[in-house]
Parts: sequence; C-alpha cells; structure tokens
Amino acid sequence: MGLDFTEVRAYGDTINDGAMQLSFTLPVPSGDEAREAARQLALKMGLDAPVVTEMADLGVDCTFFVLYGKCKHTVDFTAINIPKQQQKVMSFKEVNALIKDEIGRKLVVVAACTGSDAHTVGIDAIVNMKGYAGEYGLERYPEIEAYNLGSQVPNAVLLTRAVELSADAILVSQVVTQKNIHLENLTELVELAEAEGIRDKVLLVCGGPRISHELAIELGFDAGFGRGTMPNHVASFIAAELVRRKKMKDR
Amino acid sequence: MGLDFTEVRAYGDTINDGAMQLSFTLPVPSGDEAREAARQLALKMGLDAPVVTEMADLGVDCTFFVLYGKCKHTVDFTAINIPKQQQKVMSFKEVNALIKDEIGRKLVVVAACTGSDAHTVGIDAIVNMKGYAGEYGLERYPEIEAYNLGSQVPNAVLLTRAVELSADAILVSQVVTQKNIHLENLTELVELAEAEGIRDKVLLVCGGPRISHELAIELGFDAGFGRGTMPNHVASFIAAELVRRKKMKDR
Amino acid sequence: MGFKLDLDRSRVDHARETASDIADRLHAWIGSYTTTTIERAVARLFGIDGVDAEGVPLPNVLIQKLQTADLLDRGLAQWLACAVVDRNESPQTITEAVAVGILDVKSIAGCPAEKWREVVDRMAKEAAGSIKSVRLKREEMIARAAPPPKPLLYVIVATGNVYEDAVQARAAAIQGADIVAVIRHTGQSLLDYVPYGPTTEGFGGTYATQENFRLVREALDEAGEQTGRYIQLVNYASGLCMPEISVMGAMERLDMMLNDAMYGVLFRDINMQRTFIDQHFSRMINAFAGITINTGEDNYLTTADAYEKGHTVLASQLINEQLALRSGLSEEQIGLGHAFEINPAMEDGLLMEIAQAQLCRELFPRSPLKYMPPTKHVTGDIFKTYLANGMFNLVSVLTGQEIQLLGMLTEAIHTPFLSDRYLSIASGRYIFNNARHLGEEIFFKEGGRIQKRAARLLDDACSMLQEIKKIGLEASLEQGMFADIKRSRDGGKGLEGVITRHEQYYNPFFPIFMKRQVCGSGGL
Amino acid sequence: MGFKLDLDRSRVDHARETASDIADRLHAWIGSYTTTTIERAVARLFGIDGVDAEGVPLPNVLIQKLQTADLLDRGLAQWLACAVVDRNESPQTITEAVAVGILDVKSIAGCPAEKWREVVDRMAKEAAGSIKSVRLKREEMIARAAPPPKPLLYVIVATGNVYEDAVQARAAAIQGADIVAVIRHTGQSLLDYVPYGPTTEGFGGTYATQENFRLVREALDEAGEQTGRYIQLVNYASGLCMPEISVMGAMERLDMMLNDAMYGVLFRDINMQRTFIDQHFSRMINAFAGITINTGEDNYLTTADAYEKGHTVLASQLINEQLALRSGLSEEQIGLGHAFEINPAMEDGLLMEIAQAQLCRELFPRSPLKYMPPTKHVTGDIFKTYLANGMFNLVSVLTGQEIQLLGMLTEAIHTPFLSDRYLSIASGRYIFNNARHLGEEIFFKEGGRIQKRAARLLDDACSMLQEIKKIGLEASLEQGMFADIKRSRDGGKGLEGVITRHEQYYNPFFPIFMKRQVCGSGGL
Ligand code: B12
Ligand code: B12
Ligand SMILES: Cc1ncc(COP(=O)(O)O)c(C=O)c1O
Ligand SMILES: Cc1ncc(COP(=O)(O)O)c(C=O)c1O
Repeated sequence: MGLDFTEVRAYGDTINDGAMQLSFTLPVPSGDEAREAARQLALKMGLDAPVVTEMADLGVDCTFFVLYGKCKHTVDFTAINIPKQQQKVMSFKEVNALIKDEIGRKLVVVAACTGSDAHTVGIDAIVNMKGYAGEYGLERYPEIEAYNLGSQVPNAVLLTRAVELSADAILVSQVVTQKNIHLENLTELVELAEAEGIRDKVLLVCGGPRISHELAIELGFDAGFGRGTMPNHVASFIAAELVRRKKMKDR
Repeated sequence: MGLDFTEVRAYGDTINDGAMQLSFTLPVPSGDEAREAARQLALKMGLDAPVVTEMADLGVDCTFFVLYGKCKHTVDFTAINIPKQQQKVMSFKEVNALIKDEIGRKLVVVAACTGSDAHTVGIDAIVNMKGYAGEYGLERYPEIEAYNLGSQVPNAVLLTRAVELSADAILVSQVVTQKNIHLENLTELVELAEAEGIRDKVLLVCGGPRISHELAIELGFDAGFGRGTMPNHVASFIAAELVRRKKMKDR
Repeated sequence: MGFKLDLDRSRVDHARETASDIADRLHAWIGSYTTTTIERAVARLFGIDGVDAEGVPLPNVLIQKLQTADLLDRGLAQWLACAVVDRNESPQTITEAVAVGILDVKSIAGCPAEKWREVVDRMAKEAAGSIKSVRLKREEMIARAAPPPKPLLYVIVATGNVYEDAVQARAAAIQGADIVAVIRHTGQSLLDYVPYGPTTEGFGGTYATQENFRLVREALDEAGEQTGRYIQLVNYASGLCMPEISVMGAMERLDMMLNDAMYGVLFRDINMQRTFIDQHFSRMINAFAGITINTGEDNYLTTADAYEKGHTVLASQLINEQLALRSGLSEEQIGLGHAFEINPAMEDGLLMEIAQAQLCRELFPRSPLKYMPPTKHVTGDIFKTYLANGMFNLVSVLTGQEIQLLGMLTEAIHTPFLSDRYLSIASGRYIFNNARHLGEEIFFKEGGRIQKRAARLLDDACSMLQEIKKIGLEASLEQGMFADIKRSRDGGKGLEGVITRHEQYYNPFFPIFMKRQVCGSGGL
Repeated sequence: MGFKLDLDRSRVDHARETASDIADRLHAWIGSYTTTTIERAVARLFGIDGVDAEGVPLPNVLIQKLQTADLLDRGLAQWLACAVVDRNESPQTITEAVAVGILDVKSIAGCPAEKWREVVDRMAKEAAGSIKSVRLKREEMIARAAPPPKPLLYVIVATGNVYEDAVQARAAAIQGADIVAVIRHTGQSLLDYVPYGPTTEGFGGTYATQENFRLVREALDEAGEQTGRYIQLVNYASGLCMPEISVMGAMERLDMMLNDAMYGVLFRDINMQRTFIDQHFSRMINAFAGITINTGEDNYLTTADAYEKGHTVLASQLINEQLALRSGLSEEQIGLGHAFEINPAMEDGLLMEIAQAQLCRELFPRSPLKYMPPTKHVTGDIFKTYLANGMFNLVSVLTGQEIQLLGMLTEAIHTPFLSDRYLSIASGRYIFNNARHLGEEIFFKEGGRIQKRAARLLDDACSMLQEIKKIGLEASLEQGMFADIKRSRDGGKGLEGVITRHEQYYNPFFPIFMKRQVCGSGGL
C-alpha cells in the first residue's frame, strides 16, 4: 500500500479513498430538498460523492442525516509534533525515594474540583488512599501530604488553603466543559495566583477528561492530565519537577 | 429560534452551533500525533473546535476516530430546487382505468436486474404478482403485460427481448453500486438503445436503493425510483407518461 | 411480572422493618425544626411571588426579615395571618410593602389565636384547593390520552436556554418520549433561593424557575395534543430549596420531581439536618399534588463501584421508601432509582444487571421504578455506547421496569443533542417492542448465577440496614456508607437556615397535606 | 446447551428420515454423471495448473480437448494415466504439450486396464497424501494455538484487491476475528473456469484464485503467530467450479468453504443437475481435507419473508445435512446456515429469533451452526443497524451458536470498511463476554410464545419435507419451494458441462476420499 505520510487521507474500503461518515441535524423540514442541503453542506466540507444513507424527521422542522462521502483533504503527518510530558513515569516506590533523597521533606499537595463542578470521582481517583485501577492515590504516599478539598471549591478558597498549607502543588479537576466553563475556571485560577503573587511558588496542575498537557500549558499551568491518568503519573511529574527546580535554585 | 434559510447551519445542542459528528480511519499509528492529525483534517473540513472523543488502534498502523466539531459552512436552503416526479400517484384501479380508456390496449413492460447484479428482491417487489407491502405488482395489473427476465441479464439480451415483445417500457434494477458499476450498466443500456434506434420508442425506467429520479434523468432515463418505491408509483408514471405522449402524437 | 428470584420473603420483610425503624428514628427529631425554605414555600403557597428591586425573590425578602426579627420560629403562617387581619391586604401586597421598606415586620400587631388560626386555615384551604385543581386537570388529561406502554421513555433536555428547551422537549415528545426532564443549571442546587422568570443562560442545564416550568409545560401539552398522548414533565425538587420547588411544580403541573432524601447531602454537600427537614415537607407537597418522585440511588453507582456497592442501592431505596411513606406519598408515587452501571467489560456482567433490576422489581412491586442508563463506563465510542444503551433497554423490558431514563450515545461527551435524543428514543421503541413479552417468557435457573447474586445483594442490604439502625442514618452518612462519601452532621451548606420551632409553631399545610388519602392516579 | 424447547423428538427423527429419503432419491442418479469441472478438479489434483497463451487455465484447455474428442465420459484419470505411460512425462508437461498443440489428445495409445489403474492409483495416492499433510499441518497449528471461545467471530473482507484484502484480513485477525472470509467478485460464480494468479480488480469482492488463497492464508498465519491464535480462512466452493475450488482450498489450507447443495441453483441460476453432481465431489474433497462447510439457508430469508418462511430453512438444513453426510463429511464439519432476518419492527420479533436459533441448536447439536446477521431490513441508519447486530450477537450467545458472521453497521450501504469490521468485532467481544453464561441461566416458559413458535416451525418443516419426498427435490425447486425462486430442471447455466459416464468411467479419488474415516478435528 503506497503511503505518502505528507498527504495522509482517510481510509475506508481502499487505501486513500478518503471515505468518511458524518451525522448531523439541519433545521429544515425533511424531504428531497433537505437531503440535497445535506449533500451540499458535505460538498462544502470537501467531501466528494456524498451520499445520504439515512434521513430522519425530528418532528420540529429539523432533519437528522447520516452521510458518507470521500474527503479530498489531506494531512501532512510528518509535520506534526506535540508537546509531551517529558517526565518518565515512576512507580510509587521510586517517587517516594526521589522525594526523600532529593528534597528531604514531605511535599504538600492541595487538590480540589473547582467552580460549580461536582465531579469528584476523577480527582478522588488521583488523590484518595484507594487510588485508581489498583494504583495507590497520593494520600497513600508516605512522602506526600495530600489535602483533598472536595468539590465545588471556589478558586479563591482553594488558593487561600494552599497558602495556609504552603502547598508545593495545587491539583484542580475540571470535568464539566459546557460552554467552555472549564477554560474560564482554569484561567481564573492562574490569574488569581498571579495577582496574589504565588504563581511561581507553587506547581499548578489540572486534569479532566477533556484536558490535555498541551491545553494546560496554553492556559498557563505547569502540566495537564487527561482520561485514564494514574496517580503515579501525577506524582512522578510533581516530584521530578520540584527536584529540577530545587537543583536550579541551589546553583 | 431566529432562522435564516439562506444560511442554514448544522444544529446540535443550540441552534446554529454547527455541531457535527464524524468517524473515519487514518492510515497512521495510534497516538497523540494521530489524534492531532485527525483534528487537523477536521479543521481543513471547516470544523471549529474539533474534539476526538474516541481513538482506536486498528492493529495495522491504522487508527479509527470518532470526532465532534462545529461546522462553519452554511447552505442556502432557499436556492435548492429538485427535479421531481411530476406525476401524482394513482391507485391500482385508477391506473388500469386510465390505460383502458386512454390507450385501449394492454401495455407491455419488460423488467430485469441487469449486468452481474443478482438482487431480484427489489424488481420482484415491483413486478411480481405478490407485489410489495400489500401493493399488487405489475403482473397483477389487468391492463399491463409484464415480463420479468430475472437477474444477471445482459443489457443486449434485455433490449432484444424488449424489441421482440415490442415493449412500451423497460424496467431495470441496479442494487450493487460498488465502483459505480451501476452507472456503467445504466449508461450502457441507454447507449445501446440509442444505437439500435429504439430509445424514443420505449420508456426507460430504472430503480434501486441508490437511484434517484434526478440521477436517472442525468443518465438519460425517463424516470428513476429509489428506496421504498411501490408498484403503483411506477405504474402511475408509465401509464400517465404514455398517455401524454400518445396525446402529443395524436395532435 | 411474576417472582422469579425465589427470594426469602422473611428477609425482605425484615429489611423493610429495619428501614422503618431508621425512618422513625429520624422523624423523632425533624419535627422540632423548620427551615427558611420551608417557610418560603409556605409564602409561595400563599401566593407570594416576584422579586424586589435587586431581583431578590420576595419570599426570600420576607422570610429573611422575619428571621432577623426572630419571628420565624413560630412559622410564617401566624405572622402573615395577623398582618392580613391587621392591614386587611393580600399576602402579596403585604410582602411588597415589606420589600420596599414601608412596612416593618415587627410592627404587625399580634391577634388572638382563634382569629389568626381561622384566617390561616381559610387561606391554606384555598391554596390547597388550587393545587388540587391542578392535580384534577392532570388526571382528566391523562384519562383522555392514550395509555403509554411500559417502560416509559424518559429523556432530558439541557440546553440552558428555556426557549430552546421548549423546542427540544416538543421534538422529543413528538418522537415518542413519554417523559421529559429539564436538567438544572449545574450550580442551582447550591442557591438558597429560586431564580425568577424565564432564563436563557445556564451551564449543564437550565435554571428551575416557575416561568420556565410554565413554558416547557405549555410546549409539552401542545405536543401531547398533537399526538393524542399526555407527556410528563420533570424537574428537580432538590438542593437548598426542595419545598419551594415542589410548590412551583405543584402549581405548574409538573408530573415528576427528582426528590431524594439524601442526594443533596451526598452529592451537593448540603447539610444533612437541613436536607432531612426539607425533604419531609417537600415530599408532602408532591404527595398532595399527585406528583411522582424519583430517588437518586443511581448516583451511588456512578460514584462507587456498581458491582461491589449494589446492595447500598437497595438499602437506600428501602430508607427512601419509608421516609416517603411518612410524607404521605403512595407506593405508586415513589419512583425508586437504580442503574445499569456495572463495568461492561465484566464477564457475565449482563447477568448481574438482570439480577439487580429483577430484585428491585420484586422488592418494590408497586413502585414505578426509575432505571438509569450506563454512564460511568461509557466512552467517546458512540457506537459502543449506543449498543450498551440497547442492552440496558433490553434488561429493562425483561425485568419490567417502569421509568426508563434513556441512555445517550454521547453520554461521555456532551449534554444531549437533538439527534442524540432522537436516537435514544428510537432504540427504546425498537427494543421494547421487539422484546415486548420477553419477561413473561423467561425464567431463571434455580440457584443459578442470577438468583445467587440477588440473594447476596439482599443479604448485604440487610446487614447494612442493621448497622445503620444501630448507629443512626446521620452517623452512617458521617462514615461514608453511601457512595463512599463522608458528610459531617454540622458541615455542608444551609445549616444556618435550620430553625428550632417555638412550641406555638404552626404550619397549616402539614395537617392538610397529610390528611389526604393516597391519590389513585398517583403513579400516573 | 441443554434442550429447552420440549420438542417432540419423534417429529425430529421423522423429519430427518424424510430428508434422508430425499437425499437417497437424488443419489440414485447423480452417480451416473460426471461434469467438466469435476474432471478439471481431478486434473488439479494431479498437479495440472497454470494458463495457456490466451490465459485459459490449463485444466480447462485439457478437459475441453478431451470433451470435444469425446474422451471425457471415461473420466480424465484413465486417459491421463495412459498418456503418462505412453510419454513418460508428468501430467503438467503432457497438458502443456496439449495446450501448445504439439500433442493431440486422440494420439495417446490406450494401455491395459491393470496398468493404467496401477498408475492412476499411485498418482492419486500421492495427491491425497499431500492434501492430508496440509490437513495435519492445520491440526498441528490449531493444537498449538489458544482455543477460541464460542461463538467464533467471523468477518468478511471484500475490497476486490487481494493485497488490500490481506492487510484488512490481518487487521481483523489482530482485532480479534477468529475467521475471515474473502468474498468473491460478484460475477465469478458464473465463470466456468477459475481465474489464475493474484488479482486486484473485482466488484463486490475479490476473485477466488489459488494465488489469492495463498496470499491471504499467509497474512492470517502471520497474524495468528502474532496473537498466539489460529485464524480460519474461508472462501466459496460454489458456482460453476465447486470441486475445483475445493481442491484449491484443500491445497492452500483453507479451513471453511461456503459449499451449499442448492445455493448455485437458487441464487445464481446454475443448472440443478450440474450443481447436484458437482456438490457431491466438491464436498468429498472438503471432507477429506478437514474443511468445514457452510450452507446458505440464510439466503432464503433475505429473499423471502423470514417469519413466514422460517420452516424452509429447517427443511433445507436437514437436506443439506443428509447430502453432506453422503459425501463423507462429519456432523462437526457441517456448518448449517441460518439467519436473524425477521423484521425488527415486529412485536416480539426477538422472541421469534430466539425460537428459531434455539431450534436449530437442538435439531443439530453437533453442527458448528453458522448464524448470519440481519441484512435485509437494516437501513442506512448505522446506529440502529449497530444495535440490531448487538441483539443478534446476544441471541447467538444465548442459544449457543458456533460461527457468528458479524453484522456490519453499514450492511445497507457498502461492503465493509476497515472500521466497520473493527466495530463489529468490538460488538461481538463485548456481548459474548458480558452475557457469556446467559444460556445456562435462562429457561423458556412451557407452552409459551417461544416454545410454540419452535413447535410450529418443526411441524411446517415436516410437512414441507413430506411434500418434497413425494415430488422429489428437483420438482420442489421447479415449484419454487425455496426462497420463492423457481428453477427448471434443464434451465440455468452449465448443463452443457454434464456428461453421462461410460461404464468404464473411473475417478480414483472417489474411493480414496470416501474410504476415509471422519476426521477428528473436522469441526475445528
Ligand atoms: C459520575 C458523573 C456524575 C456524578 C458525579 C458523582 C461524583 N461524586 O463525582 C453526578 C451524578 C453527581 C453527576 C452530576 C452531574 N453531571 Co455528570 N457525569 C458523570 C459521568 C457519568 C462520569 C464521570 C466520571 O466519574 N468518570 C470517571 C472518572 C474516573 O474519570 P475522569 O473524571 O475523566 O477522571 C480521570 C481523568 O480525567 C483524570 N483526572 C480528572 N480530574 C483530574 C485532576 C487532576 C489534577 C489530574 C492530574 C487528573 C484528573 O484522572 C482521572 C482518573 O484517570 C460523566 C459522563 C462520563 N461517562 O464521562 C457525566 C458528565 C461529566 N456529567 C455531566 C453533567 C452535565 C452533570 C450535571 C451538571 C448534570 C445536571 N445538570 O444535573 C450534574 C451536576 C454536577 C456538577 N455540578 O458538576 C456531563 C458534562 C457535559 C460537559 N462536557 O460539560 C457529562 C459528560 C454527562 C453528559 N453527557 O451530560 N455527574
Ligand atoms: C438480499 C441481498 C442479497 C441476496 C439477494 C437475493 C435476491 N434474490 O435478490 C444475496 C444473498 C443473493 C446477495 C448476494 C450478494 N450481495 Co447482496 N444484499 C442483499 C441485501 C441484504 C438486501 C437487498 C434487498 O433485497 N433489499 C430489499 C428490497 C425490497 O429493496 P431494494 O432492493 O432497494 O428495492 C426497492 C427499491 O430500491 C426499488 N427498486 C429496486 N429496483 C427497482 C427497479 C425499478 C425499475 C424500480 C421502479 C424500482 C426498483 O423498489 C424496491 C421496493 O421498494 C443488501 C443490503 C441491504 N440491506 O440493502 C445486500 C447488498 C445489496 N448486497 C451486496 C453485495 C456486495 C452482494 C454480493 C455481491 C456479495 C458477494 N460478493 O457475495 C452478492 C452477489 C450478488 C450479485 N451478484 O449481485 C452489497 C452491495 C454493495 C454496493 N453498494 O455495491 C449490499 C448493499 C450488502 C453490503 N453492504 O455489502 N445479496
Ligand atoms: C435524585 C437527584 N436529585 C437531583 C439531581 C440533580 O440535581 P442538581 O440540580 O442538584 O444537580 C440528580 C441528578 O443526578 C438526582 O439524581
Ligand atoms: C452458501 C453460499 N454460497 C455462495 C455464496 C456467494 O457466492 P457467489 O460468489 O456465487 O456470490 C453465498 C453468499 O451469500 C452463500 O451463502
């Protein structure tokens, strides 16, 4: 299968056929005209030979479509490179050892699910004793002192607590993303931290199903973690990063 | 919901949000880069804020994606108009009456599933006694003499039979559409008919799940019928059209 | 729906009695308190509505004033009656006077007990009468409509914009939904007031306001007319304003309310005393209004592991049932919740789901059980999620569930699109029809995996209830026995709204709502 | 898989005996004929392969020449042996000489019977030996591999390009498919020869050629290595070249062949005499090679109505079984086909599917039943189709089917995409695991809808078989008793290839293949 990675195409039945499936609703009454409208929209998106395979009347002059077509567009795969978590993942043992040897005191971590977000399962999976999928949570780390403030914590409250506890790292979870409320929430935290002049005294880490490291960096965090994160991933980052910073200061 | 039919957008959660679902495969190994490639492809298609919600490794350096995004493109719904079957649908009784009164002889119809296509269920539904979903088939019409040549009939054979029987109408079914074999098949029939100089002596009608009246006209047929066609739809068209032509001649 | 699990009925009775003791223990103290929202609910019942110049709801303005004036411990009713006698104005006018500051609540002259009692009871009768007429209206409409086959198709709308909700609710109804819920704005449950008027901005859902209730009710009645059916409307009598929202629902002919005795405590960190006191009056209102309540045990399984914690659902259902009965709800009005949340990767997981669903059915034969879809383990693979929802629908019709909250293929992604809802309804209609009588056709192997699982769940629920009876429901919440979530007795939001009743405290609606006999059509 | 339908076993035995009589009646005459493709198959067994200048396969060239020279009625074997004795060259060299025209088939001197018999039998033994060694290779590989749980996941690839097929087949195997079939080019079954070499152009599928078999076999063995499993390869011994394709499959280690006694007649309008004669030898080869056959009763339900014509499937399965046994196939090698094709809009349709599937299971307890997915009623709504396929998978694991041809969510649209196949495998793995022991857990109500339907199907099948026994299988086809399709005795394609045997006709492979005892691992 001759493949040119500078011009990658979608692949359905035969290589480079560009085949794709779409589904969407148009606010127009069901019928031949609606089908044609769907077809035209697909053409504008760069789909050749679009075929509406299903058209369903949604009852309020709206029509749902399933459509197949062949996408003309290509992607240059060779040009893609993504900012990645450089830190290699360490085990529970390794992390604790590192902290003990290199920092010599317990690290303080404050975690919360901020704003109006009440989805604690994710942050609990990272922080609570029990942990996630068999991996111990941060509370279980002898070298980490973890405080889980729970859900719906205002950014201000979170920061005050962090200062009181002179936290080394703040962990925020954002699960609800409707209308980009998570972006607002996260941005606000960074701004508050800067306003209070503690931004560079503490590691800011966020996570959630729609969070990527890339996004976190953009928003001014030190790291971001997405779906399927394990407690030791986060612990590894925090420990290693703090060690790095300590070393830099010590010079 | 303020709607501008000259600029219709897809509708997911809130009107004009442009929300759409895509799924496709890219011939690249699964991973962050693959996800980014999928995102970039969606951007090129005019999707804002594309989010890959599922990425699955297909095992042979191919990756499957489910993606949601917001389509920028719009369609001018007011500008759409489609060639339609003008003929109003008549009942079994009405059709027979019309033929009896206006033409005064039985109409001869020859039907077949042509080329290598062996999908007879559709054409049988139209032609055979039994019919479809309770509607009698053409064989059952007292005023129609219907010959069903069955499946895998070469176009040449079909035409010869049509001439022998001096058919008023030829019905072709095409169900297999892979590599547009149905287009080839149908075009060939029209060309042969013209070559043999019988094109205007007979009504050419085609049908199949991927056939539309529009397409049929393009290909040089007199009519085309798609999914869910009933025998009386076809009968109505044939009878009415032949009456129309007769009247024109008689002037 | 025959009994197929060969359960030890004595265990069942024993479990129920234990739950009853737990409820009694709670009722031993909640009767000595009222709350700000209960009194605001009374204000609303007396027709007090609207907002002041700053947009604060008048019920809040009035109750706030009375609380600061230390008058609230006797309840709003007494003061209001005296004010009516004193000024001979309507409660609304009186409240407006208080709001603009031309009337000081302390300035109201007291009046003889028999006098204010007589006034209060008359006003309360009227209020109750208008709620009753709403209930009768519903009953008429249902009588006229085509009876829907069970399980009922329940979908949610959550655009954040009530006008768009109305359109999408109508669409769902036309597509075949029997029940439509408008999910609330994410943060509303933490507001100690109910927003006012139509709203167009919300996250994760739309504000519950009386006007929003009315607008969506209108849309659904329209769709009902159009399709010859009656479409039920649902909202949430939960959070810091449980009784007030029940009043609004009673007035605007909502048909169901999510109205759990513990959800707010566990999932919204609302103070447990506040919640237990509020839920009692809130549920009385629903009972009287003929509204079916939904409980929230499903949430335990989205938070804790569904296989390990299946028994906590049963224990909670039994407690919710006993508390609900004590607020005058009939069994047919108690839509106990549970869910299909076992990890789909589990071998024989489907058998375990069947066991749990069948067990709920057999424990609560008259309850309109509310069955919640897979959510926690579904992913962005919309095809797999669509299939999992189909399996959920199959188990539902197989085990005779009543209220089917249809799963969305995009559950892991966003709040439902118009088309997501359409597809979920299509799935429900297909499966329920295609497997209509499967439940009648199938039996379970004696002592097989399904029966064993059910027996095990029942045993564990019994032990859990025993433990709770020993330590009390409050302590069980402190220990995190539900959903692995720990809540302290005095922690959480809203404790400041709890007020110890004066021995002369009077709320005319308690006797009226509790007297009433079980309303026949309660179950709808 | 216990018996749950409470069937009247005497009816079952009676049905089987009737089918046996029908098969006997057919075997009373097919033994007096041979066909061009049977003799070409013999040629291939003797190692004759390749094409001439015009690209005509050498087996065709040779048999064609013998037929025109009126030498074919004694069978190829005798002539070929004499030629070998006469010229002392290999069959291949001899054929090439014939092809280029330097050898006239008539010019071969006859030789004494004992002589050519001895030569023929030696050559045939060698041929059989090499096929046997392929079979042993398969058995070794299977013994080494992890035994797959049932039902087995069966998918098709159909790109038209063998190299792409190979990639997609490997992908499917890695994703978890146990069996991969390469669908044939739409028109191939009507070709009276087997194309040669690797092919990259086909409609609806890829040409079945020996080289294509080899290439995909290689790809699957690779994937098998990689995953520690044995992946089965399937093709189609059907159409005008049934026996030849069986030979190719035997040589290239195919594991399954679609190999029905009537499919070609009904769905490809191939002459019935030709087909009945061909299928017998074709199946002997499969039997000896340890190949599992699949029959095509599913096609009846895609053509006629699945609910009304359910019994025709059973009647056909019983006939197919009897004919297969007469070709030396063991029950474990007879993968009888049926399908999940009842209109999904039918109330309780799922119960009817369960009844039919369970009935097949109980009628043929040792057959590796092949269960075909919903196709006819699925539409371009890929979500609904995906769900319907999930229900199909559930019924399969519930009723203990063995070979699960996974449904594609795009069945109504196109031949499967790479991702369509992935999703279908994901569905199968999810449902089979999540409901693994459901079959053991569930019983059917006595005299309920499911048992009634099964009994009814069995009765109707009995009556149909009675009728067929009376008029004969050929007449039943003339009357359109299967799939509503009528075929005349002398109509259809390929009759010209039927030759009456000379009394000295000899085919050394009949005795060799039929002698053999049922091969243990036949069922795989
Ligand atoms: C469980 C659940 C609930 C439970 C929450 C219980 C609890 N105690 O958490 C309940 C029932 C209470 C609930 C309520 C609501 N929910 Co909710 N809920 C879910 C559900 C089903 C599962 C979420 C979950 O637990 N996933 C499992 C965990 C382990 O995964 P995770 O959160 O991704 O966490 C992992 C990683 O992301 C990462 N991670 C997460 N956080 C962090 C933080 C850090 C620092 C790090 C390093 C890593 C990290 O590590 C974790 C482990 O790997 C999702 C749907 C879904 N399937 O995703 C909807 C969902 C998230 N909910 C939703 C909504 C809208 C709500 C409501 C607002 C609905 C309403 N109006 O009532 C309410 C209100 C809640 C609120 N105020 O926020 C929407 C959000 C839509 C959107 N994208 O904005 C979803 C997607 C459902 C839907 N389709 O509508 N919900
Ligand atoms: C049944 C079926 C078969 C049966 C056919 C039996 C028979 N006697 O017809 C069997 C099993 C034999 C078969 C075989 C094959 N099939 Co097939 N088959 C189907 C299936 C499942 C249903 C088709 C059907 O009967 N629909 C019901 C009828 C009533 O609907 P209809 O055809 O659309 O007809 C209606 C209208 O279109 C219209 N109409 C149709 N014709 C005409 C003509 C006129 C004049 C008019 C007015 C109207 C009209 O009126 C009808 C009534 O409303 C479809 C998948 C699907 N669900 O569509 C695949 C499908 C059509 N088959 C397909 C393929 C590839 C094949 C094979 C080539 C596979 C193979 N390699 O073996 C073979 C070979 C067949 C061949 N040589 O053509 C593909 C075609 C892919 C494509 N788009 O090109 C499909 C889509 C399945 C798939 N996804 O792969 N098939
Ligand atoms: C019982 C119950 N009450 C309330 C809610 C939601 O209410 P809120 O608006 O507080 O999120 C839910 C939703 O999960 C629920 O299950
Ligand atoms: C039994 C059987 N044989 C053969 C085929 C297909 O073979 P052909 O290549 O002739 O279409 C099928 C496909 O449906 C089948 O079911």
